[in-house]
Amino acid sequence: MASKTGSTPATYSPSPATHKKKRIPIADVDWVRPDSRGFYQCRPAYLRTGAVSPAAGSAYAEFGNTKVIVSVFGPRESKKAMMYSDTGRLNCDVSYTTFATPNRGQGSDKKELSSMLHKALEGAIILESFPKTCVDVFALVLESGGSDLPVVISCASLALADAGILLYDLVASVSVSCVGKNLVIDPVSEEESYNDGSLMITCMPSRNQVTQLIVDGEWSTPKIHDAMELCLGACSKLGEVMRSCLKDVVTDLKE
Amino acid sequence: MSIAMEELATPGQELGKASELKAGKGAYVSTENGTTYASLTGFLSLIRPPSDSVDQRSTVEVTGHKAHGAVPQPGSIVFARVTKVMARTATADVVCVDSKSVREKFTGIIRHQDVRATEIDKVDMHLSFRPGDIVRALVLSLGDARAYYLSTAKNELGVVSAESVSGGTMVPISWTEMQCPLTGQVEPRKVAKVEA
Amino acid sequence: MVGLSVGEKNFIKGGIAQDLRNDGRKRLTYRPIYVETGVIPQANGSARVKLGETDVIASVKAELGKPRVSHPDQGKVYIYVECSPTAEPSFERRGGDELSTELSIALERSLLGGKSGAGAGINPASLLIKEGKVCWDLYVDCLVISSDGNLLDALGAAIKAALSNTGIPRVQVREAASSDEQADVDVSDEEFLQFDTSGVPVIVTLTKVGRHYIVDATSEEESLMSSAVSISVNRHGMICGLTKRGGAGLDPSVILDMISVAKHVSEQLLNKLDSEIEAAERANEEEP
Amino acid sequence: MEYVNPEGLRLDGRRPMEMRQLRAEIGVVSRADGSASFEMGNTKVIAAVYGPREVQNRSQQMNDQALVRCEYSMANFSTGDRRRKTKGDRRSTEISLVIRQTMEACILTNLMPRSQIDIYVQVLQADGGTRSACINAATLALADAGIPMRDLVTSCSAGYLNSTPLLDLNYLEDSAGGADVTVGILPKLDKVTLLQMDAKLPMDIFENVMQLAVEGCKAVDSYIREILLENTKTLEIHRGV
Repeated sequence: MASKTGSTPATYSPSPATHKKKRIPIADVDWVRPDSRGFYQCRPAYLRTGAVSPAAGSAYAEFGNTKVIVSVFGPRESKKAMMYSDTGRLNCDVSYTTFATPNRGQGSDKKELSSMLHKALEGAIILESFPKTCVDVFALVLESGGSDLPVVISCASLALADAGILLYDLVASVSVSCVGKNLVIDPVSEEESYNDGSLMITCMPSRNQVTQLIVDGEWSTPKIHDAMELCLGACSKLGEVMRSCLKDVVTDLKE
Repeated sequence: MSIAMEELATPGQELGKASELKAGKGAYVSTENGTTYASLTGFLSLIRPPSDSVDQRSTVEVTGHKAHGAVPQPGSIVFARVTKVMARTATADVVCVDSKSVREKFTGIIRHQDVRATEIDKVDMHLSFRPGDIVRALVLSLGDARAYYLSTAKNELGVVSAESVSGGTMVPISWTEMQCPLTGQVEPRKVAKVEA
Repeated sequence: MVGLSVGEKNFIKGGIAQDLRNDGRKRLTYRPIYVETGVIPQANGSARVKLGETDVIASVKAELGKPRVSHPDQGKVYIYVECSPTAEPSFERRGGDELSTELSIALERSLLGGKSGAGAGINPASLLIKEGKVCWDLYVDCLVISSDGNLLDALGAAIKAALSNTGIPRVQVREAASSDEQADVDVSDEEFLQFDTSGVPVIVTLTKVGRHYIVDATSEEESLMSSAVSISVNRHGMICGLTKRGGAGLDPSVILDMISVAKHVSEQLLNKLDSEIEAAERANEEEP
Repeated sequence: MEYVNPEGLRLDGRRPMEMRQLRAEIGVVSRADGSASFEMGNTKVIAAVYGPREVQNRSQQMNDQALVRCEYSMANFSTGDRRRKTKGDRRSTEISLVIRQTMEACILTNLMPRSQIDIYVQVLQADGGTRSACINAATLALADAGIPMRDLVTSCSAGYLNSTPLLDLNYLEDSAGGADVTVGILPKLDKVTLLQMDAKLPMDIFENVMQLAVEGCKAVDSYIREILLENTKTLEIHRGV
């Protein structure tokens, strides 16, 4: 299990780039977010690859209280005897630890999360590069602190890159919640529970392509524009952080 | 011909225009905007084309610091351990692809007709392989949903290492037989001609 | 599953590029919609919607329940989809489960609004009987009988029609019961309340084939899709939910364009659907 | 409880020997090879037939006859009280088997070796007699699919309550706990292919009740044949013959 190895020099510390200070003046800034962040400010990200040694690739991500560990196995023979296919397969599984949420053993719908993770990642993997075989992605949410799915997706993409699976691009994911008139980026659980709408974008930052987009609640078109722009901006910055994390590991290995 | 560039690339990183740069291993060309991107994390290397080639574009490769485990491809030579011998097929677990060991188990099948190149009809699977033998084989195709199809129908392919009933590692005495150094017993096998 | 040869695929793609699809439709034209309401007598409301050869049934059943602790002022709405093997042999046994779950989730996202209830087709607060004690639980059960693409839009339309057809018994709370006990309620047998369904959004799925996108794709066209975006839009032109399917990435500007196209298409669809529902309801009233 | 009132009328106003309103429609699932819906009063089922086609599971392939499979499913909203039904529970497995065996007996399976015929029945509304309705719908769907059969199979149930034999029980009568006899016959060949009964009946009464059910089957048969003929005629018109 990965733990915060804060003492080792290899630790990646969140760069200032994670703190998006694009403060736009908002009309009613009469409330403060539970963790006293700015509305357009993401939680500091801590990312690290190689958290699980038996896996082909793995990553650990910590965004505030949301802590996620993802391991990637394969490409390997698919366990299930399925139909022959020319392309590789992706198999995703998301699970929660029993202590991930305040109420013991009560996670949200994992089947749903697994299928959403699958959809977010499959467009970014060059499946033709490993015909007939299968890549397994296992995500474990150690602690659920809001925006779980975006963190799982970003972390899984990092783990895939760590495993040396050919990717079209990294996948970064960010969500926004709409609370009253305001948009808040990277919401925590509390904000998610009373939002009027949420929007999650998963994109390939350098290809400028959206692989997954989920919206619920009521949105006007200009608001969707704003929210998407906000998310895309955050995604590209998160992508940079992920890149530097990957590069740091290689540089460290060399030294 | 390769010139190592001490530069790191990550998946999705732009490497250049496809009109100037060909994509080698660990890189790909996007058909939408004609840009070459990296698809792996690792060091970039630029391979200059031979001076007489028509295409004067350089090829860019990304060498992964930790490429994924070896996966059998059609045409690759593999080493496999025989697990089951039946009348028409032998099943083997691939342990090495070319010179790399695999990280995960891959199953291969040597069919009756792929054991040797001549007198295919007279092949007796039980006189060619025994469970536990290490064979060198060629990957014919991706096979069916379950296994890769392997072939030993070449002189240099076949059993490279086998244990006799008494537990000694046998030495080849002909291309069809191996002998146990402990008991002198001769056992039939499809033996590979291993280059010294 | 639809098995198409390369030639057939190119034919369909070519047709879409020229704005003339296999069945003679334009890219942004829906197949004829046929609505029948009150098809399931034992439910509080029900409807059957046919969209070309796609055929779905939605039924609404109301039961008394207890509000969630986190939202004591709201009733609950559940949407379940079932795919009958009559529609596709591969749905037999558990084969349809994956699709069923996917559709249920997409429908809940599109029709039930955000966590606070904003943008919900049925205002969850209107389902409340006594705060923190009793509320209506709406169970929306859908069944796919025949499938020829665009299930989500058809299901969304069927749910809208079924909700318009739904009558919820009037309920009186007996105040005599002490506050900590389960509230005592009188359920009327005669008086039924209708929902205001004008806020229920319609779902418009835009399927991207090649460089163009089409609405109301048949299963043949769906087999060619690179990605599809389902957008639910209500009367006020607000976006109430969005789900993307298919692995291929989309440019953000394309998505925004799709949203504006969907808004445009949804207006026509809403009008068409409303008049169909009204006609179906009228036919029901005349029958007995 | 009084299931037959002194005037000789049942709870839903029928006479003891009266069947519920029958309604059938052919070709309700256009993508299937054959399909039909069948209503008996408030009981409504849909059947779809796919096949004959290649056998999906090789090990089940038979070299001398076709493989007939059947799956029975009930919609969540089909019964009065809503409950989430799990697919493949005991009841539906049993009914699937009953339908499969009944239909297999009438299909000329030896004409289609190494192939598979799938029958899917979906209950939209259940108000007693689903078994019979499913078999009748399946017969129509098979006929629509053009699968060669010895004869049509038709089915009907009968019961015995308040010392009166009753034809075509609805849900209330079915759950009264009296005897319930479901019969399936090949009407032209005059053979019984399905006979099920729960509870107990004296021999002589059983014969009466069964005879009543057989009469019901025959009535269903004449209705089904009418529908089939009508359908064939419309097809003919469409063809322009």
